Amino acid sequence: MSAPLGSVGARQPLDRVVVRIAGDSGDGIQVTGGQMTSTSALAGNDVATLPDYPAEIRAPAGTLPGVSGFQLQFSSSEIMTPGDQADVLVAFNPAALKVHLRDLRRGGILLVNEDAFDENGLRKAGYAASPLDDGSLANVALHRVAISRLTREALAGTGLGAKDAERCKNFFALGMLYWLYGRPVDPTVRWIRDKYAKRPELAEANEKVLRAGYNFGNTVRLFQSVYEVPPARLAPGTYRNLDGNEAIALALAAIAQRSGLKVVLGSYPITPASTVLHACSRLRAYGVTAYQAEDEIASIGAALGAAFAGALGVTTTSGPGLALKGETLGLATMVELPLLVFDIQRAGPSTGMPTKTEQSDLLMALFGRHGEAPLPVLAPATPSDCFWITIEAARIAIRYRTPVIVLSEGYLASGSEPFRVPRPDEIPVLDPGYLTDPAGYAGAYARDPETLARPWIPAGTPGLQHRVGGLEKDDLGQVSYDAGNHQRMVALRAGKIAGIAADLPPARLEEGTAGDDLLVVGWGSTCGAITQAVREERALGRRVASLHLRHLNPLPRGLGELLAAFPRVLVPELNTGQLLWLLSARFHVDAVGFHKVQGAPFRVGELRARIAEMLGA
Amino acid sequence: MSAPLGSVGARQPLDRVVVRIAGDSGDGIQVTGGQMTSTSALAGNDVATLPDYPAEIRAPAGTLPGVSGFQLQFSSSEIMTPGDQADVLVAFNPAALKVHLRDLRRGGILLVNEDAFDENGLRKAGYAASPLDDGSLANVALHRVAISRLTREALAGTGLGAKDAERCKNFFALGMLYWLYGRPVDPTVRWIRDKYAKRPELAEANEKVLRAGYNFGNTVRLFQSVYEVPPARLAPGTYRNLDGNEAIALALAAIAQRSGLKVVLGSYPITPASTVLHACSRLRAYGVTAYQAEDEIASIGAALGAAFAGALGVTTTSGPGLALKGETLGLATMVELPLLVFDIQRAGPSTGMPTKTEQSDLLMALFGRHGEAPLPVLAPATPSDCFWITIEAARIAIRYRTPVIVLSEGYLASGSEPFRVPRPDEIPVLDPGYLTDPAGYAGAYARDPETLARPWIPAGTPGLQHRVGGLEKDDLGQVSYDAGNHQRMVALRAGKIAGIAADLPPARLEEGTAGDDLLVVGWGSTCGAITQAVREERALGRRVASLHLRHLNPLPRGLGELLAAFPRVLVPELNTGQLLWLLSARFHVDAVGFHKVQGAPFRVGELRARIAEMLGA
Amino acid sequence: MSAAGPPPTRKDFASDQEVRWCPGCGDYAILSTVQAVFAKLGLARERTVIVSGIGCSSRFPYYMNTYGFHTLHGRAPGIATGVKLAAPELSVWVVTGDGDALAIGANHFVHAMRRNVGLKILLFNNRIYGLTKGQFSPTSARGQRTPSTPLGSLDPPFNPLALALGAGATFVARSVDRFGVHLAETLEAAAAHRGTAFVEIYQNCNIFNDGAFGYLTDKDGRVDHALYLRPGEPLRWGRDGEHGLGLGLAGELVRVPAAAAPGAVLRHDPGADSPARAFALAQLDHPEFPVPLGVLRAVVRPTLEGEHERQAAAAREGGGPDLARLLAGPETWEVGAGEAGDPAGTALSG
Amino acid sequence: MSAAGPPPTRKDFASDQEVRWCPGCGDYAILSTVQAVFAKLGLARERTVIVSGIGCSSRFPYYMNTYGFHTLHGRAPGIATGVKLAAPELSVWVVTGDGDALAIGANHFVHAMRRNVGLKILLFNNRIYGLTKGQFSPTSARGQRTPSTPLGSLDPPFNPLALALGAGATFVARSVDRFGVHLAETLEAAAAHRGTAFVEIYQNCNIFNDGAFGYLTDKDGRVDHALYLRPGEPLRWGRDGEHGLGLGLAGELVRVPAAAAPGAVLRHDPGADSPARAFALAQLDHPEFPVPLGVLRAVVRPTLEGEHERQAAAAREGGGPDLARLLAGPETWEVGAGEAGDPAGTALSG
Ligand SMILES: Cc1ncc(C[n+]2csc(CCOP(=O)(O)OP(=O)(O)O)c2C)c(N)n1
Ligand SMILES: Cc1ncc(C[n+]2csc(CCOP(=O)(O)OP(=O)(O)O)c2C)c(N)n1
Ligand code: SF4
Ligand code: SF4
Ligand SMILES: [Mg+2]
Ligand SMILES: [Mg+2]
Repeated sequence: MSAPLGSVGARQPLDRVVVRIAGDSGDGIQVTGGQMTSTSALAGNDVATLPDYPAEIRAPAGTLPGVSGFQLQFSSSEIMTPGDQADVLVAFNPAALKVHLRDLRRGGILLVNEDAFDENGLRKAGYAASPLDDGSLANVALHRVAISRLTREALAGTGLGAKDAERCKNFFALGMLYWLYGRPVDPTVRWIRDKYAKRPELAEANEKVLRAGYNFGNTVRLFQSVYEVPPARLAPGTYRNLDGNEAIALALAAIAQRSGLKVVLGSYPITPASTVLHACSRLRAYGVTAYQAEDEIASIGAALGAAFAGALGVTTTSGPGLALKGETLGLATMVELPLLVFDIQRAGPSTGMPTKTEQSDLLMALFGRHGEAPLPVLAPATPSDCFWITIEAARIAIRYRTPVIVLSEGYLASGSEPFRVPRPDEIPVLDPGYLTDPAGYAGAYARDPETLARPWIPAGTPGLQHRVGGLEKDDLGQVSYDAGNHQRMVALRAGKIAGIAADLPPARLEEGTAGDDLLVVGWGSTCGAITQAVREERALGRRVASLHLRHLNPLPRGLGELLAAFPRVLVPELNTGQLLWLLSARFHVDAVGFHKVQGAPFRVGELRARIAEMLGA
Repeated sequence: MSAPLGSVGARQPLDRVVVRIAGDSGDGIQVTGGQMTSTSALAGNDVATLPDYPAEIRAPAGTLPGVSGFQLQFSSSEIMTPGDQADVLVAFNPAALKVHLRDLRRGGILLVNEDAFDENGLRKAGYAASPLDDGSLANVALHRVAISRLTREALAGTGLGAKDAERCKNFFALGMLYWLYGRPVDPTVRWIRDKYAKRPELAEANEKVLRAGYNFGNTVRLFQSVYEVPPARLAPGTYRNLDGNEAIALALAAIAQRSGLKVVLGSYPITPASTVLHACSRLRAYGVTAYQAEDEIASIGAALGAAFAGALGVTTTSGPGLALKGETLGLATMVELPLLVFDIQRAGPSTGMPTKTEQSDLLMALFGRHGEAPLPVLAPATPSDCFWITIEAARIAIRYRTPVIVLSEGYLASGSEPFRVPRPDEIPVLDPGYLTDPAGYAGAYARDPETLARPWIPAGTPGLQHRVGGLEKDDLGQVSYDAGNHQRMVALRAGKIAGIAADLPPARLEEGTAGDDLLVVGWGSTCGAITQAVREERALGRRVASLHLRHLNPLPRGLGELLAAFPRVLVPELNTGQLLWLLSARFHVDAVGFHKVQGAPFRVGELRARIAEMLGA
Repeated sequence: MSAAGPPPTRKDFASDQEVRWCPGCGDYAILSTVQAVFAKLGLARERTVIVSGIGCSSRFPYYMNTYGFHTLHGRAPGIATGVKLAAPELSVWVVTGDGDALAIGANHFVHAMRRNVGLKILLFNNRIYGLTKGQFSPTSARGQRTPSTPLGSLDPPFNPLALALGAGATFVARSVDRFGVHLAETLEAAAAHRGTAFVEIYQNCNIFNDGAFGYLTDKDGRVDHALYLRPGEPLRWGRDGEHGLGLGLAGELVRVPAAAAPGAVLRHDPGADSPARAFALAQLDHPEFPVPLGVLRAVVRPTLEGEHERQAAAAREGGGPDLARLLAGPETWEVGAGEAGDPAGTALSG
Repeated sequence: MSAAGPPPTRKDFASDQEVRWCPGCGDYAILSTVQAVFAKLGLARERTVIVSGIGCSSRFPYYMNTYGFHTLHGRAPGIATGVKLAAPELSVWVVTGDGDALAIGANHFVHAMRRNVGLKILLFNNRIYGLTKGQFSPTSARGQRTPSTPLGSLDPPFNPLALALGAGATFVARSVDRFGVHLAETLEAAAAHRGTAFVEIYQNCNIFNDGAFGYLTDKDGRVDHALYLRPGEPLRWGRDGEHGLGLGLAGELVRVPAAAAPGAVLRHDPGADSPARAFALAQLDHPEFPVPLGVLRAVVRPTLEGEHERQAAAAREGGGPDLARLLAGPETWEVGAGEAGDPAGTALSG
């Protein structure tokens, strides 16, 4: 039986909804959020999500550090962020309420599991009195539901143990949400059956509870109104839900398959990059060899060694790991072999806040190597873009025989959105352009006059044995300490990287037109929030434009001119001004930075306020 | 008997002389140069040297890669560089001639060991015919001396084996040079006796040969004129000869002794930094514990661990090693403990040209860590300054509880100059300001309102047990994932480092005055060449000023204003424009870079030409 | 609190931090045993330093009211060595995990073993990466399915005891999170050792690798599957000590019926100069053999920090520090206030 | 030159680079032996890769007409592993030094041992840092005076063979630069091994540590101080094989007079499953014992690259690569060209 979608006459149409689900890390918050997301996406909405994990270690149940959250925005129009304030907050326990209440909008729906607000729960969350009763929640629409008890009751007689039964309660809440927004339960039922295929009693129980929640919403008419969010006007095509890290893995498989390149991923687990390794280790049939090495140095080493043998070497990490890979990256710039390095940035410095997002590795990516060792740096804008930028990075790495750093972010890594699934033939074929004919050999560092790239000769190629290494060498690849040669080689390597700009799309505005009163420049994950903020301000008639940089090195052509076309420039970043620094140095632009380092992305509202302020509005 | 200094009527006075000695790496070139240097310094000249080692491995004798060189300038006025072109070149073999001839000035004296110009020697150096005979040396004053044979003859009858005898020939040449410039042989005789105390037969032989060379010069009247370079007008005081790496070690001992601080140096050998480790390992009696760890990461780790126990932690390395230390440096910025990091830069990237000098690690020092992890960066200007900057770096590290990077250079490390020996009481006492009284404790990260520094509590202090680490934390030192706390902590750490500027001398010109037509800005070892070039140009009436930066982060106060006071700014660097980048980003100054990456320092002549060009002269 | 107060109790070693491991994690038991042992040994809190890397286990210092340094993944031994060099009088403990010590940190680990620096290294071996959510570690069994090895891991695991012995360790022991008394004894032995003491502690990660040591901690496991090593005593195990270890024909260790041939049972000698027998013992593993628990090797060798002190003392004797002389170096000359070229202005000194 | 030509000779393995070690350096002899062995084994130059770190020894690849990668200090095993994973069909050799492999590189070293990846690792052990001019290395003798240990070094040295065995190595051997025939045999055995083969080569650095192995390479050394290991043969040494190794009471190896009690002399079995005996052998050292030379251990285990290939093949069998399906993932939906809100525009698919 599928819930009768659209059969409720009274559903109010809404353009977009932000739902936040919060509870203990043991409460299945991420699963619940994930299901709500897929179901919304399947219903044709545009979606954007923001999981918010607690610190890595499981904190004691019920405490503030143990709270896990998940935010989802679904919409009938295009959206670019998971939203600022929540329209609905589901709080499974007092701690979750305490942490997340401030993000619920005035008048928003607050759904709490009343059963968890006992003395013990309140104490653990540090509440002296129950917030449910002390009038402190007057500004929101509070709904107290005995979710635990109702779940237990729904399962009475199934023979399920109390602990297992309690674990199903997230599906009760999910059922209520599905009722609230008129969502079908079918996709989740299918997912449950699949997931618990080996434990049918759990499958049955979860399904039962999901339906019970849905029906409870329906029967009790818990909410004053129920809503519907019609499908969004996405570009036609086949869509799936995808997060940024899985997107990287998929792209690597696509490269391997389409270009016939062996991909060797050397990696070492680190939050929030580990899931790329996980996803890649399921791609063995696709020509992707995932190898968990003993550390970050060995993992990039394996990738570089693989490149010497003609494979596309890849390594994935986060900030601390990138810091360790600097020496090998320097070697890679010297031996000029293709190599992809993904840094899924997290809040630093040092161990910092490993589960939180940040954009603070840009200058390290650009400069974190000794000597003159320039290399291309790219950054994806969205989870889907993690797919396409991986292919772009591989294109550059292969064409220019160079390591490339891709700076993704924790926020993109686990945030998901609808991804238009490309047909395999939409994926470009990258020609490795191996040199295999000894007749074409003019030295290991004889350069292509156009790209300045050296030949890529996979070890094993007959008749082309050669030696590479980290010492300075001449065009033939012979070690050289000659003064003039070094100066020339430094210039050639730099020129090669700078020259990539000619091969990139020139800088262009996302929104607005040259000559507007303000230009907002961003990079990485802030693209969505900036675009949305700028659109919303423009809708009010403000003359504000935006520009997004996917390529941080080299910067796209025409950027300087564009920047100069605006009287004021704002550079919002999740760091203390690293792109700002780059633009200052390169273009002497008198830009203003907007720096958030709070382990969280920008809110559209924050950006709008800043834009308005700068426009004197 | 001491050679009769000053007893030759015909000595022509000279202001300064540049001598280059070159030969096979087995020929004792560095020893010869070192002796000529000390003797000149002892004679009251100002001196500056530039050793030029071959690549690390001994190449086959007689070949071009095996050539070792040493340049010395000694002067009766203040000098700042080892000089551009040589007035005298001593070439022990054809390979040495081939490599170094181009640096001998027109009309300069060329002294060759004729015996080495046999068929074998010429072939190894790649000469088809002997340059001594083919007229190609017409522009220089060639002196052919059978140095090997004369040495052997001087030792005939001493019973010394042929091989050992041949090894003495560098002292024959040195003797001739001493004659040429009217130097006493005594200091070198003393040195020989000391060095070969355990092998008196060698002491005797070397002394004999030295005197033979001197007398040969005298007797044969080899040179048309002989010269004398009167003592220089150095500031009064006691002087010694000192190279940059030894200066660092001495300063560490001085800190340990004067401030009663235990110094723990963790290091791992790497050219050209190793000699700091060597020198420190002889300082055990001075409270300096030198520890050769298993790698660069362990060595900075040991230094940081020592700091946690209240010692001054120090680590020394070169570029590849600094690349490896980045992660631990990030931790050090997070735990805010004093730590000195010396990077003796060499030509990169990667292994590059390990024995050659460069200034290309500046941006890595500034930005080579993930997350926002700012720290102070300093750079010495001269070998002597390596002493004083070490003390300054320790002062900052201790006062601000921060790691400090000192960027020295291969050129300073092994280059030597007269160092005015300070009395111990001239060395400032650095107060560690340990917190040892529990009553004064307000949290591990409670900050001094003036410096923003946190307390330094040596592990072992009763009643003040606390925990530090790489995770973000609050003022008490408790781990915190709070959004606002992180933003505040990032700002506090940055503010602390930026605030050091208030504690530094403001920017000031070395030469010239604000409003001149051109300002030349430099950092590190280029100071000498720049100052000299600017002085010489000023002497011609050109309005050019110079400014030298010892502090690269934070930059000194007033720098922006000073830069703005000049219509044109030139930034010469031994890299591709790293300080230029920094100044551009910070001050949007439209400076022009002058970039030399040839593994060698600037020549005064090159700089003067560039200055003249910019002034349109 | 002052150093002169009454000796601290076990509770005094607990910090004010809420312990944040997963409920049921083996780390809890280890924490409380360590606290008890420190109290029993009368360690002064302020003279005790705990240095850790990164991992669940490495959160340990936060829960101890001692000096603590939560450092970087794999780097604790190097950092702890610096603490010890700067302050040899402190009791320095390293807490690490199987990933921390044996994956990224194996270099520092083997060097700490070889150097015999006064560190007590406790390796919580749960055979998994706990903190990063369950990838295989260098001690995970071959074939183990984890997020990064969905088809089964391919790497043969390290034997941490064998690795330590191969690196020249002077003290090597093993215990189990849940064997409180045995663990306490083992930690006491480690504390008593001068130089590097390495203790592998089998630790259950009930979230990502539950039951990895179930055979040992299950009801009869501690009797049937453990070989308790006691100096001078025969190598016997089983409910009634019915199994023994004897010498095989090729010199390997073999099972012998202890009752039938008591003379054939070898005796344990952790102090043997050669590490060969300890290495042979370290090879024994479940299920063919019982798991050796206790001290495999404990030999006396000079410590790094002791030797450093010795050299420093000798250096001071051979002419104590004379800064002025050091600064002057082998040769100086004087420049007077006189004019350039004035010979009086310059005087040599040897 | 084509792959189909006549088999290369020893000279064909020499590159066109002038060899630049110090005259008299032991590296020369090793180079020429390696070239001879490669020729004898008929290795194809283009299918051979030599990966090195940094050090005098690590200049090796420049002198070989094969593929060569002179990488970073200590990192060669990790990089070579990548070569092997990408191209399992190539013959991959690592050349390293005692500092390169055992100081900065010990982590990668021990992991290469444990993983049994098809690398032949040749460690030129001169017990010194040659390239950086003579500092002590992790294999330098305690007390050695070097530029960084003017008062004598304090670190006890690693025993590289023991470390490798402790790490789980499947092939461990030792030879000497100047013992050309023995070295050649040993290298051939290493080449024949599947998986990681570790060969320690005693190498004289005549500049910074001259004569470190003089006792062995001096006139009578190779007879008096070497124990040549040969599978199945008794462990005997001396001019007339007069000394033997037997089993001591505590299970250690002891000298026995071979002539008097031939039955008491143990036989060498490099293929023994347990590494215990090999470890005991590795402990023997000059001057108390002869130095064991030859193959200490050689056992057959699955190789990393082989297992990777196996898993890949299995994965392909269980549903070959289907990129379209992979990209689509578990669940997709269609958005048509219709208007927003038009239900026809959206269709679910499972
Ligand atoms: C340089 C670096 N690389 C990777 C990580 C991620 N990381 C943290 S802990 C850990 C492994 C933890 O495993 P283990 O040491 O066994 O400790 P456990 O959590 O099991 O106690 C990893 C890979 C990191 N923090 N730093
Ligand atoms: C990261 C890094 N640290 C240090 C060095 C300096 N370095 C080069 S080779 C070497 C040691 C060489 O010793 P070994 O490996 O024994 O080789 P050998 O020269 O004796 O053959 C060192 C410390 C370096 N090149 N890179
Ligand atoms: S993940 Fe495992 S090791 Fe970590 S705290 Fe939880 S149970 Fe313990
Ligand atoms: S320094 Fe030693 S190891 Fe290096 S080339 Fe010279 S003799 Fe050989
Ligand atoms: Mg673990
Ligand atoms: Mg060596």
